[in-house]
Amino acid sequence: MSTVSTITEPGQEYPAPARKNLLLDAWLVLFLAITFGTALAFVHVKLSPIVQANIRNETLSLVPVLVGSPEEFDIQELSQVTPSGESLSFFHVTDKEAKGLGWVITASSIGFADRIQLLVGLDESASQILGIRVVDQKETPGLGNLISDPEFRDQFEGAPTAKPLSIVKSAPAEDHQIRAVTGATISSVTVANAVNQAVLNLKYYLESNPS
Amino acid sequence: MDNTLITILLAAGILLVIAVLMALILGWANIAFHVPTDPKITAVTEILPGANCGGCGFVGCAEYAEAVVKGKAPATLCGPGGQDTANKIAETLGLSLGETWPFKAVVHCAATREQRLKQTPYYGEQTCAAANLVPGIQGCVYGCLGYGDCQDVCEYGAIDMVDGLAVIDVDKCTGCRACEKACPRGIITMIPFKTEEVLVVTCSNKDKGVLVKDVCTVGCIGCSACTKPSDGLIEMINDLPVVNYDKDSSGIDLHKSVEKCPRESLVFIGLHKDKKKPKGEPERIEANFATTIDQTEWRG
Amino acid sequence: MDTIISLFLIFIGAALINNFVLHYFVGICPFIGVSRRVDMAFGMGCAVTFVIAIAATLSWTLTFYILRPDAPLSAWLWKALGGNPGITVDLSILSYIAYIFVIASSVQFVEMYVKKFFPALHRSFGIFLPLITTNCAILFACLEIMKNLQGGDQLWGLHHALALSVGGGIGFTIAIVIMAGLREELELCDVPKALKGPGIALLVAGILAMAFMGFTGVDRGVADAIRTLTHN
Amino acid sequence: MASSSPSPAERFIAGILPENPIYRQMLGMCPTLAVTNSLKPALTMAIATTFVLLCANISISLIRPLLKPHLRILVFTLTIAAFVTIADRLLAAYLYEMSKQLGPYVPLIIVNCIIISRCEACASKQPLPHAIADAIGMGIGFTLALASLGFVRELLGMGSLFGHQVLPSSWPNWGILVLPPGAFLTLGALLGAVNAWTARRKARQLSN
Repeated sequence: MSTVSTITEPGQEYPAPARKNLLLDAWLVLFLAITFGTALAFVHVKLSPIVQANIRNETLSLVPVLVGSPEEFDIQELSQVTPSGESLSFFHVTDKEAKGLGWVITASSIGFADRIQLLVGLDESASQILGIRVVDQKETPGLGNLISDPEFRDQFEGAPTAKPLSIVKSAPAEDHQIRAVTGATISSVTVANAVNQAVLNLKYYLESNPS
Repeated sequence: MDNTLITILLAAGILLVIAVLMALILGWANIAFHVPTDPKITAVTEILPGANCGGCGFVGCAEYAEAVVKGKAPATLCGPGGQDTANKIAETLGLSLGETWPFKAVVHCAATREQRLKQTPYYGEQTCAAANLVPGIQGCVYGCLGYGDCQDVCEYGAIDMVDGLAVIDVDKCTGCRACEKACPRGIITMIPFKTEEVLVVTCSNKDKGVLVKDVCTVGCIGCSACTKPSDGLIEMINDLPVVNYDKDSSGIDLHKSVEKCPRESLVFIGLHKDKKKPKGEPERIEANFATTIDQTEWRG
Repeated sequence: MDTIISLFLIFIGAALINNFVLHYFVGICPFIGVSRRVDMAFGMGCAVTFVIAIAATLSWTLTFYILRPDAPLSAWLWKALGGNPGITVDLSILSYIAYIFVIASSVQFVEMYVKKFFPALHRSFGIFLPLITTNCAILFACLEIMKNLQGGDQLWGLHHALALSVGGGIGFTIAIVIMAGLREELELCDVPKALKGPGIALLVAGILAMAFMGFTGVDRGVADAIRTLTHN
Repeated sequence: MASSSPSPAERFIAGILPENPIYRQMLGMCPTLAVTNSLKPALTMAIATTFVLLCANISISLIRPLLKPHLRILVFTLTIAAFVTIADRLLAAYLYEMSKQLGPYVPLIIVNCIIISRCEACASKQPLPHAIADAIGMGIGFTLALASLGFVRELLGMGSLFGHQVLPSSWPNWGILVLPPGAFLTLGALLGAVNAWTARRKARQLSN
């Protein structure tokens, strides 16, 4: 390579940049920082209540559905620390006379692709599952994501909790058996395990708070 | 105090603190870590958008700026900046760079299909890139294959295939280098057209004369007869004459070298601005030789 | 042990299974733009990995102490200014601006530092640094870290943030180097004129993404194996 | 780009097809690939981007006399980041489902090269009407590109449009198109189609 370039000669000295007042130089950036900070704080104050309500409603709107859609109900939000140290939040649904209608618990487990999040509805004594809903999942479209379909999820309705649920690949013979989604055994097993864990968590809560 | 007011104060305050911190650190670093750089590169970098999108094929605006200043890239590659940026760069560098020469492509082979010997019939894919992989397709392993890969990539219609040989019309050639990259045998290079006519070696065969005569009727036999009248402008490297385009050729009559050549391996290629003018004494373009921008290893 | 397994899962997840480029589509611009030569692609990958780790560290610190809901520093300031103690302070609305500030300045700082003290290193991969400011992969890593500091069961520690960012950077490097290798070969192919350049690159990337889908589930398998081994 | 100084109308037209940000300039590829597996998120994303582009172009055009060359990119990103945050919160407040689905890709608008390159190439040099026309033109071009991708991927991948089944149920859904690789494949194929179409049109113009 014969480079005959007279533009950058190695020995040539270029002056260092002059020492300027940096903050004065960047006044526009600083001014914008203040302006945007103020503007965003306004947006936050105005919109964050709506956003918070959206997040809560997402779960709360599903809660009554999972305990058999009663016409009148109250929802109590409770929390409990499990033996494994997790802090759980769950919902106790009661009618107007404070008579218990059932429980709704959040459950989650790592599925095939990412974490699967569920809501599990149980009856008052935690002896029967009333229904489940998949809140969030990123399983493979066309296979794993069928766990959200009514076909799979309706199998859980009415299942007893005396024995842990198990997944089978053919038509289920017993109450506690759930038929897997074809081609998505791992996703199905994850859902069943998460439900089982939720049942255990609720039972533990009921034992430690006998009232 | 009111909660809203405090939120605003906190938000604005924290952003301000971050901004001030960053400005101070960067300002200090700018002076403490100062490395002397060519002000021209800095100037061009400042003209460029600084989006560092990579669209020009260089990694970031600064590298592109360096390439432009060093003459390794045209000033027109910046997509986001568009024509305005290109004009500004040209303006900035035009003032400081002085004159440059147009670089044009030349083919270092002069053998038409009939003049290349020992050919075998080839029915494969009709591209040079494919044909080049077939051993024994023709006797000369250095010369033009004639399937026109260079013609295909030329967007300016400057290349014609004449009797199985690529011929470049220097008037149409813009020096974009597409053909240089396309040729699998690397026999197209860019040379600076400092004069109206430029001496070009039209053979790339590095073998000894006996072997060359076996495979080609016009190729260079490495007799070095051309070097003597050239006053050191032509040197023999690997049995091929190499023209040093960096040297000032004024005062050297290169036509004598062409006359001495027993084959047809040295020719003048000219910018045919005035086609009626008889070939002979080429007119010189006056230019400042000190600012030559040299880009590749010239093979002459 | 559990911490190590969870770090491992985050790392493998970011590097292979949910590869930043081929699954989340972040950093596509350099992936298509700077993938013509393997050496350049590798330099770019190294630079991204380096910057992503720095940006992750800074943004984790910023988020954990100031920007997340109920962050210690902002909660203290809130109290000091006499705010209502019943309200959770949440400055996460500032996070996008703050991250972009941090990324832009740290990239510039690192570039100046490397240029001054490691000129050889700067020549080989420093030139890629300014290109990174607008690389979505960095901001994406910051956003993932922020997502895991918003509350919930377990807040991410700095080690989790680093596992994610270094994994993501390595995943980016793997993807862009493979892509560059493929494109070097593509140069010799007779591509239909309309698909030349980015068109064929995107199709190749599609096939590459399909191949990377094969990694799904690898993390679980390996984690299970580690668990079984350590139990025995 | 037209030579001297195009009028607002010319800038508007240029953004839609001749200088389409996706098919011509290959800018802003992340959202193009990531959120186009169906039409609805694709259009939401396009509208959010257009909103940010418009706001950023207006602000930059207004403060353009104050810009300093070495700090201008920082000012651009700062402005864009602020508007993106606002767009993000608006989505979360009024279109919560969409905001959840788009996830991190809304904040990633900040580093979308389209916006920064429009701020640089147009807004920082042109008066307000030009900047607005440019932003809307580019926004429509971006929307068209995203919509075309979303259309192909949702129609062939799920047999539906906007979530409504349109193809007969016997259509074997091309699941791969909804998955990440499908994004690359579809964009590559569409890009080839657009190039082929332009080449043919150019050839016809030349022959006339």
